Amino acid sequence: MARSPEPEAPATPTDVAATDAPAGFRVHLASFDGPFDLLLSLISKRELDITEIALSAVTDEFLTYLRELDGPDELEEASEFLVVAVTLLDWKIASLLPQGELVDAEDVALLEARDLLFARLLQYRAFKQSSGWFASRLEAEAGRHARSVRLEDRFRERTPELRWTTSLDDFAALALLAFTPREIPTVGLDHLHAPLISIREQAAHVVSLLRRGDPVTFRQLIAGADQKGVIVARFLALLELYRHSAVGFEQLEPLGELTVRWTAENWSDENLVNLGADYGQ
Amino acid sequence: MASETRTDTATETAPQLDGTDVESAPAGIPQGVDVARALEAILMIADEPQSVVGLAAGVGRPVADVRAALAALVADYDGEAGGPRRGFELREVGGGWRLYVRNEYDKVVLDFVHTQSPAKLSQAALETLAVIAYKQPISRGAIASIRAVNVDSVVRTLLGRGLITEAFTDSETGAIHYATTELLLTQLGINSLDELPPISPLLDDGSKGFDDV
Amino acid sequence: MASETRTDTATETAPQLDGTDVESAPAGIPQGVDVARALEAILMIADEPQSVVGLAAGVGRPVADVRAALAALVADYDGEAGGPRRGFELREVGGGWRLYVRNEYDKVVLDFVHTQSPAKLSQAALETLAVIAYKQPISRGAIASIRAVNVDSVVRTLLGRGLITEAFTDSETGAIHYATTELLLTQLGINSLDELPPISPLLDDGSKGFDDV
Repeated sequence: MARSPEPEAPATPTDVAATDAPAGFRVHLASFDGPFDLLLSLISKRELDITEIALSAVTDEFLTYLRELDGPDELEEASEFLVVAVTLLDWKIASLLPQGELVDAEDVALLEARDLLFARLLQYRAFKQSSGWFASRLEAEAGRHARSVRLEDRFRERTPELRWTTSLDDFAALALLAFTPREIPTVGLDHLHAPLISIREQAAHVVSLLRRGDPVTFRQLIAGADQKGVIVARFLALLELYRHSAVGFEQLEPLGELTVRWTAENWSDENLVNLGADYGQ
Repeated sequence: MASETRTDTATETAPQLDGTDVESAPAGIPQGVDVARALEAILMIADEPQSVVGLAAGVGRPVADVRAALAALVADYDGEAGGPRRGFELREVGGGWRLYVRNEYDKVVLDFVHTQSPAKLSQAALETLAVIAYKQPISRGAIASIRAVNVDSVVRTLLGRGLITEAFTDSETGAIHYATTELLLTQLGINSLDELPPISPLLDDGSKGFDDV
Repeated sequence: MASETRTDTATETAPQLDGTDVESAPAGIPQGVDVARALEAILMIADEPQSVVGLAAGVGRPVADVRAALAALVADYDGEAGGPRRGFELREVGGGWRLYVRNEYDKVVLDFVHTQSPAKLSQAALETLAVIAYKQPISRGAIASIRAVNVDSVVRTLLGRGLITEAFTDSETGAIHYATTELLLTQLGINSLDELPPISPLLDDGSKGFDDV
């Protein structure tokens, strides 16, 4: 498989600057041996299949590497690794999902999701690489010297007289204004998850079906659900009801049909009120 | 890119004085005085990059004349006008013109300057700065979704350094959008955002999906 | 990119004549480099008049050479060396050499300075002044972190207006700390800083975090 010949080998032709410190984190895996950055670039060029990389092995190696580091470097590398690892993980999940023929919209959505993650990885890399350009330019320019000298007295003395119009109280008010901590307002992310599906509402639906007494299969419970979110919410609702000892499960074989039975002895609909609170609903 | 607008408007709003108006223009230099000489006098006392428009207003001459005179001064100081290659040079940086010690003499002048260079930016700050530079104006939420981490403190650092500024606040979401400043251009030694190196072409494909996020 | 070209040329003509000499004489300029060019680089950024001895130490050349080079520069800028009579001149003032605006361009420069410094302080300048008044002595970095913007040019304005002054320079960080002047007290109509209206509650809370900055 793609063994890295030289750690210093340029990662991709799109490298803006040589940001890869030769002393950085290296990965040693069966299918790959080289710097972490190169691993990313190979994956992004699709020369290395993400499914062949054991993320847990990479993580273990990284933790070992971190133990030998000290101070701010460690924090920086650790947070960077987290960013990349999360992306890789997302991407890997998408890669592992079945890829049959593109028959239904759901499969297409999954493939799109995978491309989106792929794009995110590339985007992250692109900005990381360009930050190297910023660093080198900032450093180069910091060594330059612009003329910045005190205005000659003959000019300073003839600048227009300052017209001072601020009263003592106004001055204090200005100080108060300046010292007031500037809250950087936070942006709620709730709107990103619209439309919201309430676990509580879905639980009510599930309860109403189960309380009739007959066992119901999970397939029946989600019949008619037209959104993935609804299915997820009903599944979570079941888990919540199980926590309240309101339902029991029966599954004869792994991945087989899941049958749900109503087992609550004294259930009141008031129990529904707090249901799903852990999920922010 | 955003900077283009700046340059263009600058040219348009330039004072268009013709010779007869010089009397009424208090800032004008007398006829017969070389624009280049007046410009180098002004540049001698300026402590920030001076825009062509500001300089044109200062000497009371059309922008085109000032632009030509500046180009002549650059060549002059570079030793292309018969004189020596000076120990200083005229550079267009951060949207304006300013006198600098010529690169190869930076070491010589080191003992004579007392400016402390600001602390280096962290890798996180550099990456955030890169995101803002290429995607401005951009909200913190959008930066965070690209960087996949919380960027609040980094944004505060960049604001305090004057490298970015609040461009506008979205009236609907209340999200502040950030843009880079002229100071950043100056500190990068470039004159407009167009001079940023092209970012990976792959990004263009990838970024489409993120604008809506 | 424009800047790259500059760097390249710089490297080419860089004084790399004698590698060993560069190492051994950190302050000196290498053999073969024109003393006058190195001197004009230094003079370009020097705020105070520079003594001949100081300049000689800076370029690592005998005082006599430096004196001759200075005389040549004076003539050069005066237009006696074939070039134009510059908008600036090199003058010996109070035992030192400094670049000044040439007298005949005083009016142009003065007009320019007038447009640059309006009679009234801007809101940003007033707020920065208020911060300094209540938290003095305070470094520029600390002001910037309170105001969350870069305050360099505003501080320069306040210095130029004589409303603040450099109180001391931190020996460890090299950061200049600023304090207000008697002029500010006069403008505010008070006799001492004690008469500033208290804004303590907020200040106490807010200030804690800033001391470490």
